[in-house]
Amino acid sequence: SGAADDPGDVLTVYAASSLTAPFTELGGQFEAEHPGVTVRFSFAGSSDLVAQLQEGAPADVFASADQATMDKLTADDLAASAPVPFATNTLEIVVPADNPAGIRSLADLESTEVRLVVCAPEVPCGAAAQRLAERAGVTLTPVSEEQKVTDVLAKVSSGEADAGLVYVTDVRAAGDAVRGIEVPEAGSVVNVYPIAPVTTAVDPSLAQEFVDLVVSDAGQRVLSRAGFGPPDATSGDSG
Amino acid sequence: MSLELTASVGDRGVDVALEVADGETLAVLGPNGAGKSTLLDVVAGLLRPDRGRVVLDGRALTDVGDGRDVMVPAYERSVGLLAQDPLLFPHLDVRGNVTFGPRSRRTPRREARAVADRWLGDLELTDLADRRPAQLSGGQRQRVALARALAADPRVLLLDEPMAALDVAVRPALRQTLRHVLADRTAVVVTHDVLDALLLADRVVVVEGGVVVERGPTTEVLTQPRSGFAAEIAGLNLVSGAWRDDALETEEGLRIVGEPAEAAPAPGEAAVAVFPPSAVSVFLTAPGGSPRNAVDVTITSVEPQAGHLRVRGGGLSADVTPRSVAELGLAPGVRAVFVVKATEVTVYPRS
Amino acid sequence: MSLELTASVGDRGVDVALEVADGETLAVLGPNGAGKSTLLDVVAGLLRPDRGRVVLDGRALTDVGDGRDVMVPAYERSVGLLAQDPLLFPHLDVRGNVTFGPRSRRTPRREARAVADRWLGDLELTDLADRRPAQLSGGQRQRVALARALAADPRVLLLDEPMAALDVAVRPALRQTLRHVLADRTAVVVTHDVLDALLLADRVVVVEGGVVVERGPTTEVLTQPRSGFAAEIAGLNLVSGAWRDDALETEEGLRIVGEPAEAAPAPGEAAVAVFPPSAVSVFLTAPGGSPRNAVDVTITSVEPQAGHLRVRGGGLSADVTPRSVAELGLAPGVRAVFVVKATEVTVYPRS
Amino acid sequence: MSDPRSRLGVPRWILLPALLGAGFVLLPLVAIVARTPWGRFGELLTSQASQDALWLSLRTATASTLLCLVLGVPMALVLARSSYRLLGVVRSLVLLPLVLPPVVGGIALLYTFGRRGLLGQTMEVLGIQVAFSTAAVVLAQTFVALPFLVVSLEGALRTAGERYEAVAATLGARPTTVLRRVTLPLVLPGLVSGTVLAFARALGEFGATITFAGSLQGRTRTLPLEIYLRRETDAEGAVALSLVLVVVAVLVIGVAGQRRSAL
Amino acid sequence: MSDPRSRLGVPRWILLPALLGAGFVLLPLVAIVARTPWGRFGELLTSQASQDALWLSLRTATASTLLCLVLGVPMALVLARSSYRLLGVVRSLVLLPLVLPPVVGGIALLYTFGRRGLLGQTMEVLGIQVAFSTAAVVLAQTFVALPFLVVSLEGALRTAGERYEAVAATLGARPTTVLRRVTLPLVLPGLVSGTVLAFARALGEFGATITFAGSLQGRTRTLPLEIYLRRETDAEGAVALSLVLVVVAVLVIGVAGQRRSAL
Ligand SMILES: Nc1ncnc2c1ncn2[C@@H]1O[C@H](COP(=O)(O)OP(=O)(O)OP(=O)(O)O)[C@@H](O)[C@H]1O
Ligand SMILES: Nc1ncnc2c1ncn2[C@@H]1O[C@H](COP(=O)(O)OP(=O)(O)OP(=O)(O)O)[C@@H](O)[C@H]1O
Ligand SMILES: [Mg+2]
Ligand SMILES: [Mg+2]
Repeated sequence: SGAADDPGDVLTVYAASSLTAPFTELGGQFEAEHPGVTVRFSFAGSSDLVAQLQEGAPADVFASADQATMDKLTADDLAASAPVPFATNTLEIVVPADNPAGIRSLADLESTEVRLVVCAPEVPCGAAAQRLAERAGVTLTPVSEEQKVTDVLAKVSSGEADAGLVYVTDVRAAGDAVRGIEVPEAGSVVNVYPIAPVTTAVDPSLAQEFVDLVVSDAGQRVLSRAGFGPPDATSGDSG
Repeated sequence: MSLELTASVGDRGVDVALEVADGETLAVLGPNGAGKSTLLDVVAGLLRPDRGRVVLDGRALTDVGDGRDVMVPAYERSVGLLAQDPLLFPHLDVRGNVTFGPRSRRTPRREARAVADRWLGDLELTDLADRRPAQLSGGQRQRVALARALAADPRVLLLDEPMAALDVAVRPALRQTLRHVLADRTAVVVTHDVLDALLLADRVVVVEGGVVVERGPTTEVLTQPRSGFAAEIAGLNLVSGAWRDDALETEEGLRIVGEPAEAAPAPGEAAVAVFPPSAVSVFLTAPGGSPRNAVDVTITSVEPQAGHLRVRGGGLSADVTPRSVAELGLAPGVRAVFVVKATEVTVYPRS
Repeated sequence: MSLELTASVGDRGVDVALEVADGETLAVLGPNGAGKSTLLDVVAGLLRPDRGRVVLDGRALTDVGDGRDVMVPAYERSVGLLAQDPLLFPHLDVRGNVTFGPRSRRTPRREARAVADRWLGDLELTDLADRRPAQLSGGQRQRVALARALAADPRVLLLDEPMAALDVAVRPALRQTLRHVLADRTAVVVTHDVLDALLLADRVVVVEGGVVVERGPTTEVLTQPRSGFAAEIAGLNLVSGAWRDDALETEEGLRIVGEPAEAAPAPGEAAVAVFPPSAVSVFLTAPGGSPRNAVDVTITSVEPQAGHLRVRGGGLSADVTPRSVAELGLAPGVRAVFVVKATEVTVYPRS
Repeated sequence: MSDPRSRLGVPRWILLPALLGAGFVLLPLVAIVARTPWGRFGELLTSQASQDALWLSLRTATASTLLCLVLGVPMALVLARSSYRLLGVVRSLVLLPLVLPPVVGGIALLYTFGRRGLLGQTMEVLGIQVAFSTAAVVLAQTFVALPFLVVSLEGALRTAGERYEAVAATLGARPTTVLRRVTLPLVLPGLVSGTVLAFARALGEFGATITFAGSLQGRTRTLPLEIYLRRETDAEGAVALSLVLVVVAVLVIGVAGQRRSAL
Repeated sequence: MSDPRSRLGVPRWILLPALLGAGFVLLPLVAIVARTPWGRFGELLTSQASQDALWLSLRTATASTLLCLVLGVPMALVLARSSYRLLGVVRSLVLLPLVLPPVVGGIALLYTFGRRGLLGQTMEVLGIQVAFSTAAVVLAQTFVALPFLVVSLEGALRTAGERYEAVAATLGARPTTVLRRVTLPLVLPGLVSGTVLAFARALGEFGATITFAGSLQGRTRTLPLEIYLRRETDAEGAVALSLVLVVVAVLVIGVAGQRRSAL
């Protein structure tokens, strides 16, 4: 690969899959602002992406869904400059559109009658859910600890589970099949998304320009429409 | 078990009809590709004819064509088939192959094994009982297939060239075994060998080009063949009588000296003496000398055959050269002596 | 191509040695399970003996045991094998099967097809050329297998019971074809039929229980068999000479009248007259009558055989009953006349 | 004495691609082994989570292999031995789970056996609840593994042909006896292959399981699920754990291979 | 005229499990079809992303199926026709990718062909970079699909036996000719089965691809990856898209089935 692609014209962005919608839109904007440049995305789980970068994947920019994964990149000296937080995400209760179990608050999730699914503590959304439960002083007994937010959503939207804990952005993306229920305590558990250009970038300045776009007001507007919070909404212990 | 068959199989050019009476053995003769195996497949239920019926003791096993559609499955027919290709089960040893039939009919294991061992003994296969089919010679394989078919003890037995791969030394013994097996069983035996037909079958049909061209009692077909194929392989002299004092004695008191084919018949037992017309010499007066059989006859016909003339008289035939016929002045009405050496005559018991 | 074989295969109880001279045809006779097919498998390179050598024209094709380890692969031997089981390629039609050999030897497609079509014609298979093996009768299948083996045109030809499944009507024609094919080719033919041995082979070996029990020129083995098996199937009278004026004339001027087996030999062509001892009548003086052959002999021996006595004289044998011997006073030294009907004598050309 | 039948062997050039293929498959395995933190292997293996997952995997893969045999052998027989026109279509449809991404397969199972699925309501009335249970794992594994058994067994059945079955019928053997004593023994190599494939596929199954059955330690979290989860926090550990799966597979396939070559 | 050979058929009771099995496989498909938003199907199908993915999937799955044939047929032959003791072990090892969770398979490939991999350095020197290219997709698919071809073909080869090969040799056919004109035609049903399995497995491959090749539109993002990605934002659309995969598979398997029953 390489030469034949005329690499000067291609910007490759590795981004967490929860960023699919807003980043695709931003990519379009970026192409519009940089005629002749094509933005290509590789969306996957953050840890998949970092593993690929470590094995030499040809990326220009990396956007992670959590700080810990980004740390692996910096630890390998693959980040061209210090990662910048560009968005935050908070948890919400998600229920099927008809809310058969009549869930209204976190406390309702404690009932063993309620089939609750959450992310496993090993993955960022699961860790967040655990902290949220601790903060709110509720004990969760999920019937399943999923690996990905999408798996939680699938169970809820199919009506298989009565409730789940996922990010606001995921509820937003899932559409009409599910309903989100805001959790007052969520503000204390915030997930931060960092972004950084990669050292192997073919055109470091172009990579930096994309990072700039994401943190710019225009970028923030797109992210906010997808449900992401601003990067400075950091509070509590998420750092 | 009486068996009735009519079948036409279009793409094989076969269109036959035949019946076998209860307990009777029918021999089917015919050239390669005549439709002999096809016929057996129809009876066994392995082949659905385009049109045809197979009726066993009044029950229709196959009845298809013209809207009828009866096809009793092969395993419910109790019709055993020894096919031309032995097709021994490769994953079972010889004993396993022979036990297969009895076991399939829910015979208890021990009993099935006893049955199998008896047949293995009868066919001299006991030493091979633990071999796999791949470890057998061609002739051994055929004998195992025969044992397998017999051990299943079907009500009707179909044998397709049961002795094709066997060496001439074991044939007489095997023929003997088959005679016992077929004695009172309804059976159809396909064969290329007149001797098999003669010894095993009550009646013969000759199939050529997919149709039955000749049928009748064995002795009749073999002595007076009308179809081309039968004529080619048969045309024997057969004299029936009883075995008395080391010779065959006919009802008319004629004595024919010959060699018993296998065990000599018991005194008084019905037997048949067989010798080819070519073995018969014709004299005008009894010649003396070594030949032991001399029959006075009046010649009834002299017919040309391939390469020689067939002279008939007294129910017997003699093949002689045209020159002899001329020299001796043989013609219908002439009195002559038919002379046959005892060593040319084979005597078979007729059960 | 001269062929030399010694092989011992332990688990089949086979331990044989034989050789075939250049252009010679060797017949192998023997009972079922004797080791005949095993022997061919060793020559063809399909079976590795425990110890043994196969030498073709001085080149060792197989040489194993005692540390030697030569095993030229089957496809490099140019040794063709017609096995007992036809094993036609089920995915090819008849023509495809027959073309297989020539195509494998890189014969151009058109030429290979011509070769195949010639063999199909010779074996009367042309009508079946487009059939799949599953659509053939047993005899047809065997003929196709033979055509396939012949079309490959190997330097050495091994035939394992080439006529076992064939009907009696096609055998003479096929034997004729094989005679041409084998005429000047090194070949080994396994057979259960003495006639095949007589007509096709120059020499015979008899195998019993895995070892060669008898070997020699065909006529010798068939006229004076020493082994049990050969005696059982052979013991024929053979008279060699030339075909003149519709009879066989020996060097001593003896004339034997008989019926040519297939096409009559050309005038002056070498031929052999064959008739069984049972067909020979013994008289003290010539009897007249229809029999055309009367040979004056001095009796040299009288030996008991199963059920009768064999009287020898003038190089011929006659089987007669003990009573005849007694009545005629037959004993060594006695002058007698051996009489044989012309229709009992078959004359074969000897190439 | 060893089999004296000389091996015809295969064309010699064929060893080149065969070795290339073997290398292609084996090198990555070597690479994994080389990077495995052997020091931590014991600890990994004995952790409660791993043991739960391994045990669950073995149980469910065995159960679903059995289920595959019960359902798949009949399916292969019908496909190979019947001659209705419609079968061609059925064949194609039955094989679809082969290409369906496992996650979509899981969704399809949810749509069918889930609470709001096609059969879900009926099943709920009957008091059967599949979702989030070990039974759901077995169903998911069976769904993805079944076509493997069916396809490879059908191929073997067609190769073996029907001649011996006809002989057995003339010996009086009823179809069930023929099946048990002739057909299946004759295609044993193909049956073993198919079973190995199905077991392997079930053992490695991930997507359909997590989608349909969820992931709860000791109940629905099989070894592949455990491996994926561990990967989030401990990539090396996950790879090491997957070696356990490999060892289990070696044992199973090795034993099956022994049985097969013993024939 | 239709084949007059009467069908022996299968025991009748076998239809019950066969139908159960068919139902078990077909119902979920029906459930998916029932829930597909058909109104959006056209739009989904014609979107640039879907078309890129479909086209890439077809190309890579075809390429890897060919690669599987080139490497797998020789491997199956060697395994089925040689009799060295060591082969048992090799057989087990070669089949390991069957059970390796695909993501781990992807990691193994990275460890081998990646920059820091076993061969990576050598290849980098040679200027070849496999990972994250379309070639990587093909490698990943081949890695997971190869054992399917090998196992099912080996089963068929063992069932078919070697008798016809011996006959061909006595007719003067060299091993290569025997292979081409006898062995392969005889095991054609098994070869077709194996190829269908391999193609299907390659077409549905996800885990190893995303790990080893990444997910770049038009380059490494195959249809399963596209489906997976779409699921993040549009679950229904993802399911609908997977039906496209199913249709492709029906076509491929249907055509293969035709060929096979034509034999
Ligand atoms: N499956 C088939 N499809 C079409 N034709 C066939 C099929 N099997 C046999 N035939 C043909 O039908 C005819 C009768 O075959 P059949 O096997 O009954 O002959 P046969 O009398 O048994 O001959 P043989 O003595 O050679 O065994 C032959 O011409 C043969 O070519
Ligand atoms: N693969 C084998 N393994 C062990 N023994 C075998 C094997 N094949 C044949 N035999 C045995 O070896 C002996 C010789 O077999 P072979 O096939 O050579 O006999 P044959 O002379 O050809 O007999 P036939 O006339 O019956 O064909 C037989 O006793 C047979 O049982
Ligand atoms: Mg026949
Ligand atoms: Mg033999």
